[in-house]
Amino acid sequence: MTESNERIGWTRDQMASRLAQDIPNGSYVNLGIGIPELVARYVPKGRTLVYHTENGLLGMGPSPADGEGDPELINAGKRRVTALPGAAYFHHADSFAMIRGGHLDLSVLGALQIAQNGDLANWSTGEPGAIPAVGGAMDLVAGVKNVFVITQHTTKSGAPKLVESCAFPLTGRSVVNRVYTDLAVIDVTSDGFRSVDLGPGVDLATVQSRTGAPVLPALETASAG
Amino acid sequence: MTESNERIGWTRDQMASRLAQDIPNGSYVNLGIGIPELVARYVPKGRTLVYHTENGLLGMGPSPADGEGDPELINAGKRRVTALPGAAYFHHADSFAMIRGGHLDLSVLGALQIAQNGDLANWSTGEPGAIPAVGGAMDLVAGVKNVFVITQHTTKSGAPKLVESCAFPLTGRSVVNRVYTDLAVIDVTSDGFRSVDLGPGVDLATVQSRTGAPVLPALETASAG
Amino acid sequence: MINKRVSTAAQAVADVSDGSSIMIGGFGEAGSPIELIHALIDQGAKDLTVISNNTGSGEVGLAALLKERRVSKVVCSFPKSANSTVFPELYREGFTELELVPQGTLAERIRAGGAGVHAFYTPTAVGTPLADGKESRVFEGREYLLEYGLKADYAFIKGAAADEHGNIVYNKTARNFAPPMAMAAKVTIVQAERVLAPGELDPESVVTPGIFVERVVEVVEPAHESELIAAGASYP
Amino acid sequence: MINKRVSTAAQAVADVSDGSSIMIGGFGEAGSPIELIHALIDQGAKDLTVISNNTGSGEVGLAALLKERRVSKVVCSFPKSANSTVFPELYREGFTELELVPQGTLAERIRAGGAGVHAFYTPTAVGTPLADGKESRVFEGREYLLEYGLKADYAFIKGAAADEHGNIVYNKTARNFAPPMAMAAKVTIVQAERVLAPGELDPESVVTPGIFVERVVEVVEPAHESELIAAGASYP
Repeated sequence: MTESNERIGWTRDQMASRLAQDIPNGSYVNLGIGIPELVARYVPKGRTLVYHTENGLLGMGPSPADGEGDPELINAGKRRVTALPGAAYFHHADSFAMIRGGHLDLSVLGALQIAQNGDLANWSTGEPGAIPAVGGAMDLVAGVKNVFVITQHTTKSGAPKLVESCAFPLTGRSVVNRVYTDLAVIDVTSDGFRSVDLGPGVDLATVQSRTGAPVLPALETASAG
Repeated sequence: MTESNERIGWTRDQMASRLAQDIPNGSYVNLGIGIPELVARYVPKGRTLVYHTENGLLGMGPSPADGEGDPELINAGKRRVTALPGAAYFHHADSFAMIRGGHLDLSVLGALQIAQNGDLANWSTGEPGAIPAVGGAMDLVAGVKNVFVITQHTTKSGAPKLVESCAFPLTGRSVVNRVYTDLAVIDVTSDGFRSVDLGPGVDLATVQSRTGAPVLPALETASAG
Repeated sequence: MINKRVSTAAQAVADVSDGSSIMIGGFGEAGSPIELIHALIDQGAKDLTVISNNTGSGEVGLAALLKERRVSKVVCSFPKSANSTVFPELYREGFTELELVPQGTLAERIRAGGAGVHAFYTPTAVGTPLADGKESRVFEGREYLLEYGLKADYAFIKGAAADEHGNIVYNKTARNFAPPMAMAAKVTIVQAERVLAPGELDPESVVTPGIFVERVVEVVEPAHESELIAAGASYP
Repeated sequence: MINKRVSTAAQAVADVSDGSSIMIGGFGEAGSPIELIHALIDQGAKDLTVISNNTGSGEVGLAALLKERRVSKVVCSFPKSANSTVFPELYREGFTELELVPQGTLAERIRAGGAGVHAFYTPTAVGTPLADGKESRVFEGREYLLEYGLKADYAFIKGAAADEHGNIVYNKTARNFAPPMAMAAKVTIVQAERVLAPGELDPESVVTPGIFVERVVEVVEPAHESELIAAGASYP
């Protein structure tokens, strides 16, 4: 059995759970399609988050049972959802006023690449002939107070997704605050990537070897008192 | 009895009535404070206008009886009004989107001066020490499709209000389409003022003598057929 | 008496001419005015510019209009769908041009067009390929793009209920682009499940005031894209 | 659990510091949050910038705050009232500065501030003294002024009902500036006649979504300016 076959780090659900620990009670949160959606399952007991979906709903609840729900009550991924008590519907100009105006506390997104200065590429591989489609990603990263990326640390072929500078077309410049991968939680700082937390069985050297830019070690946490 | 003591022209109510004849059925109309408000009384039978008040109501109805009504259902003049069936309330940004975006058919305003190129001065005499206050007048003249002014032809001291160029601070540049005075109805054209209609007992020479710029005679109306 | 009701979707769209620009409400299937779009397919206008968040699914509604080769340009934020190859094929062929606009910028440009705001500065898309060729400017140390208001000849939107004055309320997330689009079009056409007499809608709850609406047509049980597709439908 | 309710108007305004900017809703007396303003008078903050359409009537509410010499600047479209000499005197004396803004430009600047739109081009006020010193630009043959988004530290607004999430509905023309102001302030404080549990407001009819609101205080029978004035009241 070689090292590369050993299971280290977090599963997708564990990544989502790790991220969920970092969201303060009462936050207004927009979860992107895919892994980001898993985050809602792992919010610690006692915390209430309010979910925004950019197609026009605050107070979004979970998806209804199959075949239930209203085809006109959907999320940004076009799946049926529900509305919780305290919800409100609004139109797209108002919805993106919330986003652009900095009213949301957190946007959680997937990524193709994240650069050490916080640049994000998550909408296009730039391949010729591909149909370009951007949706609300550029608005979210430009407007929301905190942008967390949740993604596998490398591509399926093992190429780093955390890089010196993005090769793919940007979604936004210097917009990512923190990255949650299967291997680590990494802050984007003015000094570049800095480890915040490592997954089970993961050491900094492993993270560094799979990252395309320097990863600084975690700062020692000041102890209380 | 001298000529100047003879009553010629229209009363304020007749001016309002004359203006009301020119508003097509179904128009969305904003009536300013003062003489413009009288217009609503004289809309010909069979025509329905929808009144907009810029503080946030379409479908405004007449004032309620004294002591009736809601202190929070008021018009732009801060008087209590009513809402008719088919009314809608909205906020100020939406209300002025209607105005600025050209959705209203007609704005009827009072004036201090109107220049022959359509410049309007109606918000300030520019006196030193006066408290400047503009309200929505500049938005209305900049945005509404047609701007009608209703005003006495001259000031109380007999000075012309229709002039070559306004001495008072402007509300808007080249914005007035038509002026209804006690003496005449006058279009603002690319050639300057042009008479459209004369009040009872009024001839063009009288109008001209009380106007600070040339007034062209009415165009002959093309006869049908 | 104000009455903006027209009897049929066909009548409502009868005057659309070749080369018109049309804003079409909807985010995915929510709020898609399918019956108006199908009436437009029947009506025949071509060389259209469509402003809409998506490009439709399957071969009904907006995708069907595209498939009929009636749209020469789309202004859109997300012209992909898991279950439609209609737009991708027209795009690759070069038949239908694409102006890709971030979703929030699209909504704001439409609102600006309706609100008499000629242009505005937004932080969205700075530093991305969608900023190429756009004017930018730094205010207080941050860069913004200058984006222009968008208007159109028509808007096709879907309401839950409307009254004869054109006041509209919507169903849940079907609201999406409809209110700003109603503001930005010369002629706004609404299909509503119920058309009511004036006074039947609460004036506090009206979302789109009637001033923004020119025509209202009752479509009692509107089709849902997903159900049509599940049933294997295509139009015409 | 989200609960933005605070018990008293005094608590709601307790942290306002000297030099703060405050947007105050209301057009005339409709929508004027009198109880919040009176709580602010009691609280003592001074050197305030107030953004509001008017400057109040009589010697209650906003006029009373001005009379207490607590406002160094007003941003306003119509600072006159038939029955108040408070602002005119402070203005002539040079104590309170005035930034006069056309009403629609004021509303749009506030919305822009809340919507992350840094600046926009509007046709309003071109060629007038209120264009003096402003950047202008011609697009397609028409001139526009560049106007900037407005933000504030606080917004004080009045709702008919709110829920604990901060969702608000309004009473008739009391709505006026409140929704855009709620968007543009760091801390939006609402006085509402009823504060409800989440779910008691219809999500289709919410006018201001709770995300724009930080604090909600119940003021069951709010005073009306005209009634206070008719009764000869002044504050404090």
